[in-house]
Amino acid sequence: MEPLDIRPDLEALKAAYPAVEIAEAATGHFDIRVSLDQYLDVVKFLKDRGFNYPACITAIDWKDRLELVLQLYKLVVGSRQSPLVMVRVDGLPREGAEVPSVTPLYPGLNWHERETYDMYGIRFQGHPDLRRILLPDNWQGGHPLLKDFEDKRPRRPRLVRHRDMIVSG
Amino acid sequence: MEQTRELLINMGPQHPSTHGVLRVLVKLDGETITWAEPDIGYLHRCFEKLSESKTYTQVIPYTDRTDYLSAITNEHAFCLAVEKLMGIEVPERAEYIRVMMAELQRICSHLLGLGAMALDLGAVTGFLYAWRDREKIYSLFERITGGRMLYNYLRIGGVRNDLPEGIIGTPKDGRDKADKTIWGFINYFESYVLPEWDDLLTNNRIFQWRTQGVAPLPSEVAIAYGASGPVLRASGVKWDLRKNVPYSIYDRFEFDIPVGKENGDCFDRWVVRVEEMRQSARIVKQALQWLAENPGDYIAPKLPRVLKPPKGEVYIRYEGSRGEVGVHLVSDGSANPYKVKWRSPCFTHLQLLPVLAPGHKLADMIAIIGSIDIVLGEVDR
Amino acid sequence: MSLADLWAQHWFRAFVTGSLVLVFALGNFYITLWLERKESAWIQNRLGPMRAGPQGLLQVLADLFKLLQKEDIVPRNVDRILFLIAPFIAHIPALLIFLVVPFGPNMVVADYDIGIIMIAAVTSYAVIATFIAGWGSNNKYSLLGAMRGAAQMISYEVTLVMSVIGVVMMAGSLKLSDIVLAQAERGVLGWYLFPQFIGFIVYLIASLAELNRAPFDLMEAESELVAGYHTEYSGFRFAIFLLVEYVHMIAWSAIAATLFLGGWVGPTPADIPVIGPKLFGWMTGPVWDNVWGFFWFLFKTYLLIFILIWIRWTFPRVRIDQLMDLGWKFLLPVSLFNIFLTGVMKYGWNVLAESGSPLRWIFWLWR
Amino acid sequence: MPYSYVYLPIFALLAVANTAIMIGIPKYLLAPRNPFHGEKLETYECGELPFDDALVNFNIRYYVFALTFFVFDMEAIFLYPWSIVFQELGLFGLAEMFLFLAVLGLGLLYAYKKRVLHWV
Repeated sequence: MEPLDIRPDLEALKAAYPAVEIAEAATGHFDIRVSLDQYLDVVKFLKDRGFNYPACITAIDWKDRLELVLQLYKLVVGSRQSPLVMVRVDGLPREGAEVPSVTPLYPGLNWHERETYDMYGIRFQGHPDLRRILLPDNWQGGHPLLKDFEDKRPRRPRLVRHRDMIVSG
Repeated sequence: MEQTRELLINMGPQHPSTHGVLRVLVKLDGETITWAEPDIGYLHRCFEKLSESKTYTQVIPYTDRTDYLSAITNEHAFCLAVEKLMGIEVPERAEYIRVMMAELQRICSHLLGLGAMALDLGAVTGFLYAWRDREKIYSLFERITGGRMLYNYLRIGGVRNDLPEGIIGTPKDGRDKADKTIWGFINYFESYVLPEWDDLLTNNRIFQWRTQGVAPLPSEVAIAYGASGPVLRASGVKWDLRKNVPYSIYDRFEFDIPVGKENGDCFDRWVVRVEEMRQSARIVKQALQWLAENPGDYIAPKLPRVLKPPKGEVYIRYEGSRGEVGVHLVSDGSANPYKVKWRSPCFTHLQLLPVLAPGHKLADMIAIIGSIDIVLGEVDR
Repeated sequence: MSLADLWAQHWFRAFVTGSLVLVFALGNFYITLWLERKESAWIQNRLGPMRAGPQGLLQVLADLFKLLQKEDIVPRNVDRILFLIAPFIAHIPALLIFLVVPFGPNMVVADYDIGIIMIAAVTSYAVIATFIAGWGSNNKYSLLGAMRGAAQMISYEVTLVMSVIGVVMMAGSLKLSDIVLAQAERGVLGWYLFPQFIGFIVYLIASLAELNRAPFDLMEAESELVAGYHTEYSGFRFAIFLLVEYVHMIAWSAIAATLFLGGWVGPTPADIPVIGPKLFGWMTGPVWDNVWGFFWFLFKTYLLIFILIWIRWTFPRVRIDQLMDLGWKFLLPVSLFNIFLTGVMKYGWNVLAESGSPLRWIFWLWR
Repeated sequence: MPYSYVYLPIFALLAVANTAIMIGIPKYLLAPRNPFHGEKLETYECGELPFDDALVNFNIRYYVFALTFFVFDMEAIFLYPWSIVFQELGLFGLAEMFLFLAVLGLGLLYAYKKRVLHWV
């Protein structure tokens, strides 16, 4: 099995979208930094070039901004060492960020986008069913994976039932 | 004339066949499912948020608890991520021990997954047979790691302790030593357990009725939905991260990738898992041979007490028991991970439920849930 | 004896025998429940109940005591009347079946001439209890279970009735004691198991479905419908359903033993005292005949119960459409064919036996 | 023997009495009664509060099965008397009943071909 080479694809991407920054990370994957308005086009381009497997989508909270990270790779039967690309959109506002959804392209990212919305508050435009997924639908306490999240719910007393006596601790 | 109405049924969170606290809303027209939607989050334990306040070593026990039926593979995935981030070389013996443990764990996990699917289809005996054999693996694991289900055995850079004396055994160990030596277990497993599964369930006519042709998943749909592991392979895609994106020392082992038909149904998913257990046993045998020939006690490198990986980012794709476990680790140079993202296969697979279920009977629903083999601990993390 | 005396006598006898049958049913329920646990444990490499009494014999008693102490809950939005009367209705057919079963040579409560039709009539009544329980519970799972139960039971009713016709043709009577006597002469070889082998298999499968036992326990499929039609029942109301299920199982096994395995008849021909009761010269006489008859009857019944339990703990559950397909598209044509075959064979023997042709030995089993 | 039909009501009565005793004794003597505690009185809906009434116009799907059931149960009633006396009736009775069976078998085949025996 031959190691899979994705450099031609990345060069083609660079040629088509000169504003895109492509860098190989020391840990083996390729970072593709795009601006928000080119994000959907770049993902479409990658999908057409055979990046058919949606691994994950998530965000990183850099305390002053959010960064959206989409991991994709090529699933080609019989290939080896298919490198991962991370499509990154940096500089999203920490509140009310809106990003086009890639669920229509990769239906497998449906729940991952919902989770990102749930945890970071990034809204995905065009998502078929953007609701909270892990937290309850009526959760009002914010988005937990943001670095400044704090649990504002009143502390529930721990009730320990001992015979007829209720001990709170 | 009044029309008949669809019945909205709520399966779970307290339902006997939802494998944990999964809730599935199902609309029924007669017995036929017209719409299904899983509702998750009942078991959310903030694994990712918690990890941000732990040191790298302290995260390992938490990874055990994501997919609690396949703890070693999760530890392995996390350790691989940190090692890649820090560029740590793992001793060869530790690598072999890790691979052997991971494959035993895969057998163990598949046994339970298959057993639970059999239980859902009404074959209680198959479930208890799976439990019996899992118990044997657990007693081996208990001697190796000290824990029966959640081990905290792997360390960044190696493993916590070497294999205890005499646990490897010899290739001649038979059924009587199945819970005393690993060789004994493997021999017992290959000569007794796998044929028994074939006799009891795989070749059972009723079982085939219940699973064949149920919920076929075309390979393109499987890839588009990010399916991985046995679910993907059952759809005929020959893709195994152990071979296609080799990590650790998997390229030193000989094993095959079992695949199903083009449109993998529940039966294909079953057969692929049974076949995978056989391949895992092959890997364990090779690892055991190497471990017996190369004794030694170098199982972990000397590392500082507090690990501070350099600034950077890593994404590990790992072939866990249920599919592709992705560990996305962001380090800011401090002792705590800046961000941990756990891409769990079950979470991704559960999205397939609304795709697979409509048009089938209510009874098929549980066959589908069983065949995609979800662990709610991993779905909700 | 005046007419009034005659009536009184019958009333009295009915009460006494009824009570005896009730005791018989309850006692066997106890043993069968224990047997099911032990046998399933044996199949599954477990020990089963071991703590309460030797080999867990008292476990069922302990469970019943537990159930006695359970609160009797009637949920708020159930259809109250239907919910409450369902266990009563369920219990009636379970007991009525035993009316016509011959336990021994002279041990039959009411030897109706239309015994088999009576059984068919009474058992099809059991579906009503299931349906009432499921509908009255106002629970979606119960409703689905009841729907499935009704479909399943009426479908297999037909198959069951058809599979028994072969036996009636062989014996020439609907009376169960006549059917047993017709099998008595030639010991094992005279049992209708052999000439009616197809009928026996069809009966066994269909009775599994009628009893809603695995692999056909669709109306209480615990992994799909939680507990099916009796999801809402608690305490002893639930225990009644459990009791009824097992009493039905005993009854069906008893009927199968009577129709296909010779009932109370021992395995040796009546005139060959080699093995069996006649070996012990002193164990003869009408009383001992009844005792031995009862012994063989119980033995055969428990053999069949054993097989039913064995099947239950071996096979996965079928799906509702597969169940219907099996019943209508396979078992029903097969049992129709069985009637045809029996008629031809029986007629063939009748014709050829007169002529003394050697060909008649082909039809020997169907004499 | 009409007297023997006395057994039917008596047995039914005994069954009902047994049920009543088995339910009644624990209910009034042994079992606790605390019906208004928690959500005990709700029907089971897998841990959620019940929504949507279960008694709806539900699509039961086996109307045709029920009709076919009638046909074949009727047939059975005709077959039973015949099966007792068919040895006396001889070839004519046999052939006639087989004709009857054949007609019904054809009916079943027709239903099969029309796919009404297909559970949907």
